[in-house]
Amino acid sequence: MSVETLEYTAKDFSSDQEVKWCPGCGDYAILKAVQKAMPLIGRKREDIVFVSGIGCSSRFPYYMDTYGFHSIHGRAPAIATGVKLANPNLSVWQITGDGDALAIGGNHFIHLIRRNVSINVLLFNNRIYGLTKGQFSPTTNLGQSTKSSPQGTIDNPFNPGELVLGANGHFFARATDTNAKALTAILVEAEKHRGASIIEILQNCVIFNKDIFSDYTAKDVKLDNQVHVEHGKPMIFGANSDKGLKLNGFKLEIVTIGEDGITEDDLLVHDAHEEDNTLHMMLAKLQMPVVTGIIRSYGEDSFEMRMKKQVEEVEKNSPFKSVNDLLESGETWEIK
Amino acid sequence: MSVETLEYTAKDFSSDQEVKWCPGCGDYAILKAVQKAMPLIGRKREDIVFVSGIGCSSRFPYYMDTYGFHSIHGRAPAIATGVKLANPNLSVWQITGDGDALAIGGNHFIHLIRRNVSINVLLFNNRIYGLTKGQFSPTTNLGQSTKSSPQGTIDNPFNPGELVLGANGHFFARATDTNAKALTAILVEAEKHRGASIIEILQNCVIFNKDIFSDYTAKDVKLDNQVHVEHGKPMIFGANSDKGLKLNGFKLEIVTIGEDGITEDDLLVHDAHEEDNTLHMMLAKLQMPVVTGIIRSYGEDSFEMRMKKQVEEVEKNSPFKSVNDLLESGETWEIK
Amino acid sequence: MGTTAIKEVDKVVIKFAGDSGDGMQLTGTQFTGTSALLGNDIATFPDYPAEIRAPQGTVAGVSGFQVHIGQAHIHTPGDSPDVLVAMNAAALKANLRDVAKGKTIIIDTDNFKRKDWEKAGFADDPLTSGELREYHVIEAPMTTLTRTALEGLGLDNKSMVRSKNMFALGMVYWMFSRPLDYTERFLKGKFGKKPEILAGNIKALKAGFNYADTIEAFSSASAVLPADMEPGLYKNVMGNEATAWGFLAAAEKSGKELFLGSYPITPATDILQELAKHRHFGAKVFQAEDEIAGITSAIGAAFAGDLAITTTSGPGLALKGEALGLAVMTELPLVVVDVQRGGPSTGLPTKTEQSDLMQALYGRNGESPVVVVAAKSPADCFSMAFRAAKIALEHMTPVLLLTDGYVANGSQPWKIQRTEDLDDITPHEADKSMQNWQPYERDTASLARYWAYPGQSGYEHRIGGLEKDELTGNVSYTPENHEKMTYVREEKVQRVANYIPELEVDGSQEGDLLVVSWGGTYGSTLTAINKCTAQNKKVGLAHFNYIKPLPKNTAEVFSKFKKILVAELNQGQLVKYLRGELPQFTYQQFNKTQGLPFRVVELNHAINKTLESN
Amino acid sequence: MGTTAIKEVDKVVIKFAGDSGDGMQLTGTQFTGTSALLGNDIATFPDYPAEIRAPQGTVAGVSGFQVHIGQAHIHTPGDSPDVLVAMNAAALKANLRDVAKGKTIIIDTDNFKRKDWEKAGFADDPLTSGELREYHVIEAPMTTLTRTALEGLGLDNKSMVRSKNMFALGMVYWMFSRPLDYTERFLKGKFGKKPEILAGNIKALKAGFNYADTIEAFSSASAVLPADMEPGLYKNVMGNEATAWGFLAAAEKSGKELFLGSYPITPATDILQELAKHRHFGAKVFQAEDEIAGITSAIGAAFAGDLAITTTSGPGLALKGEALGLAVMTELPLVVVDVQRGGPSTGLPTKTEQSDLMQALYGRNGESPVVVVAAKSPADCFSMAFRAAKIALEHMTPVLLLTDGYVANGSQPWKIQRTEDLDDITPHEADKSMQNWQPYERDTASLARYWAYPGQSGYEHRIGGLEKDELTGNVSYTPENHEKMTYVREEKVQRVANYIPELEVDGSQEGDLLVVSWGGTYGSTLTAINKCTAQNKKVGLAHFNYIKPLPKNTAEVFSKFKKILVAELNQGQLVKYLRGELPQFTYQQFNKTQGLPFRVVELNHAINKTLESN
Ligand SMILES: Cc1ncc(C[n+]2csc(CCOP(=O)(O)OP(=O)(O)O)c2C)c(N)n1
Ligand SMILES: Cc1ncc(C[n+]2csc(CCOP(=O)(O)OP(=O)(O)O)c2C)c(N)n1
Ligand code: SF4
Ligand code: SF4
Ligand SMILES: [Mg+2]
Ligand SMILES: [Mg+2]
Repeated sequence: MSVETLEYTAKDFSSDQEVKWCPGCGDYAILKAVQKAMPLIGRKREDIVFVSGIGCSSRFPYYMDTYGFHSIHGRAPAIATGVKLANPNLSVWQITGDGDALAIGGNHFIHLIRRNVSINVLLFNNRIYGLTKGQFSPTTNLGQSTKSSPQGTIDNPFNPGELVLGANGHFFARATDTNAKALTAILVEAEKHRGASIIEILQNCVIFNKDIFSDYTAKDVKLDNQVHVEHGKPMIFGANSDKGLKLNGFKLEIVTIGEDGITEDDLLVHDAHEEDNTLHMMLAKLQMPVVTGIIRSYGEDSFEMRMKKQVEEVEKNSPFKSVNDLLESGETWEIK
Repeated sequence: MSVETLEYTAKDFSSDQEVKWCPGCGDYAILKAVQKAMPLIGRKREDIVFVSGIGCSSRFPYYMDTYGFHSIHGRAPAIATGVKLANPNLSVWQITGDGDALAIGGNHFIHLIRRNVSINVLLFNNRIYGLTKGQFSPTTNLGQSTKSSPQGTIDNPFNPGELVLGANGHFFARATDTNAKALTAILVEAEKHRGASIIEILQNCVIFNKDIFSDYTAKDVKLDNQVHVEHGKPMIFGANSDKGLKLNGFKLEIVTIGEDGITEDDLLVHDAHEEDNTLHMMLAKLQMPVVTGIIRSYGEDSFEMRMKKQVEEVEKNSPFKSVNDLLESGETWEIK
Repeated sequence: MGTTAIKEVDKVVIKFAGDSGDGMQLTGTQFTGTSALLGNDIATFPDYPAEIRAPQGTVAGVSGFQVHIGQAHIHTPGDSPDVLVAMNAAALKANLRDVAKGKTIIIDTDNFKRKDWEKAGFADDPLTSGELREYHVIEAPMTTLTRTALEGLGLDNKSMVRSKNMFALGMVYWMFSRPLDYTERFLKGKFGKKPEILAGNIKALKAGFNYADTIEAFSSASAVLPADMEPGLYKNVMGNEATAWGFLAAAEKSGKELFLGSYPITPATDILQELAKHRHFGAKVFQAEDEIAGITSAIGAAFAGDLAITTTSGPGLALKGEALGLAVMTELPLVVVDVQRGGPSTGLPTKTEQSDLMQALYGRNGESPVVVVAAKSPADCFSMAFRAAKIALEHMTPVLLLTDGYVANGSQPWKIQRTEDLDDITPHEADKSMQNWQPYERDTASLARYWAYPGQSGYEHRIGGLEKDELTGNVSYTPENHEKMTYVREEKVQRVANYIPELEVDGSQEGDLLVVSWGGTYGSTLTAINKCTAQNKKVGLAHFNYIKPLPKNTAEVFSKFKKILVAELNQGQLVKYLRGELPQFTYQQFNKTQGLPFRVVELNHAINKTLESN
Repeated sequence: MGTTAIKEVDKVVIKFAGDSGDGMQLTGTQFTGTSALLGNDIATFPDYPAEIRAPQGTVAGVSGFQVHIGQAHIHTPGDSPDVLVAMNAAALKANLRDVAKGKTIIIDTDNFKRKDWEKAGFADDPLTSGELREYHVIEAPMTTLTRTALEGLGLDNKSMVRSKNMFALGMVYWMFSRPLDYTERFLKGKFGKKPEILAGNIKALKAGFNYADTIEAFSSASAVLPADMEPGLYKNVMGNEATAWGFLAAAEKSGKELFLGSYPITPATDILQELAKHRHFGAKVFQAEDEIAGITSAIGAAFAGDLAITTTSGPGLALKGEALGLAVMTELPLVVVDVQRGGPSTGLPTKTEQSDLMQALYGRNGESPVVVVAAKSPADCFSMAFRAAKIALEHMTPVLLLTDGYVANGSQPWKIQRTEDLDDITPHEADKSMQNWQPYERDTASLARYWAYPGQSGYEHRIGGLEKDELTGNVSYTPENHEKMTYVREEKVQRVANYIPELEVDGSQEGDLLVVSWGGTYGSTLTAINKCTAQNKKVGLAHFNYIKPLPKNTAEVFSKFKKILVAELNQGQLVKYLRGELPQFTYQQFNKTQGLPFRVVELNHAINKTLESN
């Protein structure tokens, strides 16, 4: 089974394990998109590692014919960090759910982002705990009734994008399970980015939170209710490509080209690479339309690069070439 | 010792325990400021609870003659949440350090903020682990050499303000240990705010991170390097009160009144109450000058208010008036 | 194929098995409810895959529900089914080895096509291969029959096929002479707003009943007469539900508000979900961001005067260890529920096991004693939750209540205990009459400190996780104080023994062998011991609800038997604890770690072997 | 006041005590270093407050450093000082009760003013009250003398006063005929860039030396001759430092890169800090956001092929429980170091205790066996860290290494072990010669699975926390597989017994009493046993470095003695474990839980009592 060429196809990344999600679950499409992205990232299969926590989404590694680790709830960012630091040559992917990443795993999530370790994080946001059968998560809509909130939730949700950027995130993208093509393209970019790349994927849990994103993803509304941004391109959207985003003081305004004298030139041009994240925050925050695509991608040395550099530097300058040198250093005395 | 009047003085809040911080530690001034604020918040002493984690700063509750809980490392937000939900009538204060709140306690910290439980969080940010003697923390400056980073840290720090706002925080203020008066005033406002109020206090650890904030707090530079914002007031600062902040596209610009035709009218007027946090993010992010004062204070129902409402509503509508009613509900049968 | 295998019986075990989507849990609970109303004693055990929807038609995707009904007292869901309902080939494959020769198997032949039995892992068609020769097999094309019955109701194919579980239920109702009205009532409640679905379900139910009445496969229907139960008002309860209610009752009796801090985890989530329904009792249910916040929020609530609870399962308990130590140090009342599942690590999340006992006793840094108790049956969860809360509030100590997936998801008829019949609970609070109250002042008998909490004027004080002065509760590092406090914390827990029931022995009160068990295995061990008694063997059963401290008369009970056999669903945890606490006795052990409960035959086999050994 | 109490001795215990800011740790380590270079055997124990700077002049703020030097072999820092240096009244108050009558006390009278002794908690001036009548007291106004000596160097008052610890050290150097050059070298290194401070310190040191030479309080200087040590190159090591070096050596010997995932916590932080200095060995030191990330990052690194370590203390270990279970299930090599401190909860962070043993053995959900080993002295930390890494890598199992605050902060001369003299370490890796490698395929002798990790082509596989199939490692919920895997995980750990040294007995090899101890108490128990031997008592010592599994000859050793006494710094944890594992023996126990090490006299007293009892 050892494919010694890099001419992989998506099928080369499909493991022998039966996929066990509910029929209709959005996870299937994401799995497909990932398997499609793999041949495009130019990495050998043995150099790819998928690490996950616990949840429906976290079963993902079993289905990828790469190295994989289905770990414990919430801890995948730390495990993935260990994997990456142990061997910076690996391409490391973290799979996580909204509960796994933002409830129990929230701390590791923000620290992975802060440290900027080169790990691609796929956050399957279905706004519910799937595996444990339907309790609310930190992204569940305010007031929604679930198994554990029969009278409706009373806590404000996180917006993952805002949290990522607030934690000093350098790469944030948003995708949907219904647009596999866009997702695949984002994944390839995420892998290229040095540092932590977070991709929020709006994912349909057909059993416990069916169609929660249909306002964005349903065929008839998706063009009007999604803005797909691309670096260097104006922010145009709409079924007729006649809507756009424009800056108005501290806020983004939705305008129509052709109305009130608005032309394409009035629209914001996306700058994903800008160090300052003000625009990215505005885009991440927008509720209707929702913004998809790579919202922020600011490059800088990653954590593992800095660590490697430091190790090399110290190695060069240290008087100790072996452990014996260290052990015999300092004040010693001989007994004859 | 039971003072049955609300005419407290700061001294009434001083416990019989000896204060054990290092001579010169910024914590002393903060303790004073808090003891001064207490008589101003109009709460009875027995209704005030201080909850802390572990760290130099977290010894704080021992020194307050109120109810107090010196708990375990990082968990104070959750403990404080339990206290507040058990008895929403209490005035609950959390004391925490940059390690306690942002390293081990990061998850509880952001969830407290997201849920918006009415707790006043005093984050003593000395950018170091004091109690364990000088390791770097998640706010330590990049590249700084510490006990555990002899060759300098390699991870980007959190900016607590950005994190708070990214976690959907409704109240964020910044203060310094050298300006007790401003701090006291902020504390009084924090207590009035419904929901979680986070106050970052730049605190000098004279032993392990001495003068790390002196660029902001030293007598000769503080007026030029700090902008103290107040809701409804223009953002003016400087030793001669001639500098100000102005919006320029996505960024804040520092301008001088009188230069380039700039007048006070060109300056931004602070709006802490605005629901959209774009301005607050910009202010929180600013590095030089640093912004102090109440940066954001947006009011909404707090978590415990919503919980109380829900409990009352369900109580009113439920067929069960006692546990017996519940036990005997549903399908039952009698055996004679 | 033999002739009808079911005659008049006083007990019967039925297992409904099918695909995860086939509605077997519902079918099982309906049969249970109907039988309960008829006055049978009952025990049930659901058994489903860890996946939400495991792949259709595979053994991994089989969902089952076993119910044991009887005229005599029932203590377990039964070792093996007298009747197996297999809705597809995988369900047959998964359960066949549990069915004894000569028993009845009802099969939906529509799901036994080649692709079905291949997917299920049969080498050959089981209906023709002769594999089932020694069983009483009833073949019915249930899917087709259901579809036919429902034609004309305007239902789509999917809805029609979905009703086949009601057809199967109807057949089984006929076999055991059960009326249909309980289920009809249930269906009306559930599908009241969807009249076609309702009509379809009822029609399928009746069609199944009539089909069984018609075909010749059954020579007769059997009746299981009502059990001889204590008079009173009954309802059927699941363990987790009973746990939740026990806490609600404890809150009412103690006059405290209930606070639950919890994070969902299988198989404990139901307790959280049940309590979330009962905000009308002022129950403050807080779904935390993780298990640590679950317990620490509860500790905060306990500090502020609530009856504080946290619920979880094994991996979650591991996360709570550090905070539990804080509750030990601060001596606050707190109940921690661990619904055990198969371990280690994520292990077997939907399977049962008793392997968290050592963790419960010792899973924290330092000398950190807590009270440890366990529930022995679904209904007992009510009593033990109530008792755990009572001990916590009266002795100012954390209490760990162990249940397991087996009792948590199992159900049982329960004689409803009205709150006025429960013991009183008197929280150990400071009161105004105390002179110069000190935070760590203690009751001389129980060694409990006196609880005072925010809102009470004159009691302002500070506590925390550092070692406390024995009286003031201020931080103290002095060697003598630490040694004394270490002793006091342990002794306080040990003295709870003065307030709990003594150990009772089932079966022989003295003699050759004492079987020792604890927690959720009671039904199995009791049934096994009853068999021994019937065979005049001198075997007794000491079943532990209270583990730390041990009941006061434990050594006395142990000393009355020649041998002691400790039976547990782990590799020997209670037995290790007993060896440590009561080293004067010699213990033998019987262990099982398969994610499954004991079968009675296994126990009897082990008992006999122990009796014979020397 | 008596006459000079110190005569020629072959051992002496000196305690330096003063305010936290008085530099007593430095003084103590200087005396230690100088004596080590002279060839004495040594043991040290620092003892400081939990606060960074506790309030000046109070007993809570006293910082102490005890050093035991000898010509004979030294195993403990000594029960009680022969010489106490008390830099202020609080230091006297805190230590007086440990000093036997007739011993020497050196006092800085400048800090014995009324406000000083009042603050320290004396009712009366100790210098005049007669309290010190039976001691040999040497009074010196050290602060004043230092200030006078340094006049003219241009130092401010604060810097002058700060040098008084060098004055005290100089006095003690004179008393024990020590040369000054070691300390002079040290000072030059430390203050090279601050010439005035350097000059001041050296001047103070010499002034103290000369002062002692001059005054009449000492009748003579004493010499402690070099100990009779094995030939070789020595250095003085602290336990935590030695632990770090042991891992560096193991990484080099195994050809693996070292990964440390850790979160600071007293008293374990030094290991992290020491390793952070050694990035030149490619040591990847990762200061995580908490203990859970510490261990899970290490698990990730182990999965990816590194020698992975995580270090912590009790409360941190409690947090690591869940993840440790994952390492058990995934059978990855991992070393967890727990530097024990006083518990429960935050407890006594700077004090020593052995109360995490049960947590180490059982602090996780499910049946979750790991190897548990412990270090017996500061220098032994090197060997046991190395051994722990070797077992982890060769047996594919997590290993828990227990040390404690006492050995971690204590120091001892160590005969440097060059890496070529250490055992080889051969990680249990899959190799190309294996046909059809399977993730859970095992070595038949050790039962270790074969490690394969990312980057290796053809070994792609997936592991996780759910129960694994015994061969493929795929998820498996089948009952038989679970039972088998439960057995295999335990058996694999038990078989480590085939690869570790047998238990050795100190003192009598058979006889009346076997003292059993483990971990950091070895120095004390050995000294106590040596005393017994000297008195011709038939007492042996079985000291455990390896706890799970127990050495193979444990039962054989135990059976050679009439009585067994288990001595531990807890309430009886090893004894409970032994009762569970080897129930055929009767154990007595001696326990201490004061945050302090055993004193030898306490042990001898307990031994004698046990010998006399029946
Ligand atoms: C320590 C621990 N706590 C709780 C659980 C139970 N649990 C498993 S998955 C899950 C949440 C799943 O939600 P999410 O991460 O959103 O994933 P999804 O199933 O929706 O893909 C929970 C609470 C667990 N396995 N381990
Ligand atoms: C579970 C646990 N881990 C680690 C520690 C050790 N510890 C105590 S305080 C602290 C960090 C203190 O830093 P910070 O929160 O910034 O407080 P400061 O002392 O600077 O005020 C650490 C790591 C602990 N007590 N408990
Ligand atoms: S429960 Fe929801 S998220 Fe989980 S597999 Fe089913 S559809 Fe997908
Ligand atoms: S170590 Fe730093 S933060 Fe801690 S008490 Fe001393 S000065 Fe303050
Ligand atoms: Mg989810
Ligand atoms: Mg700090």
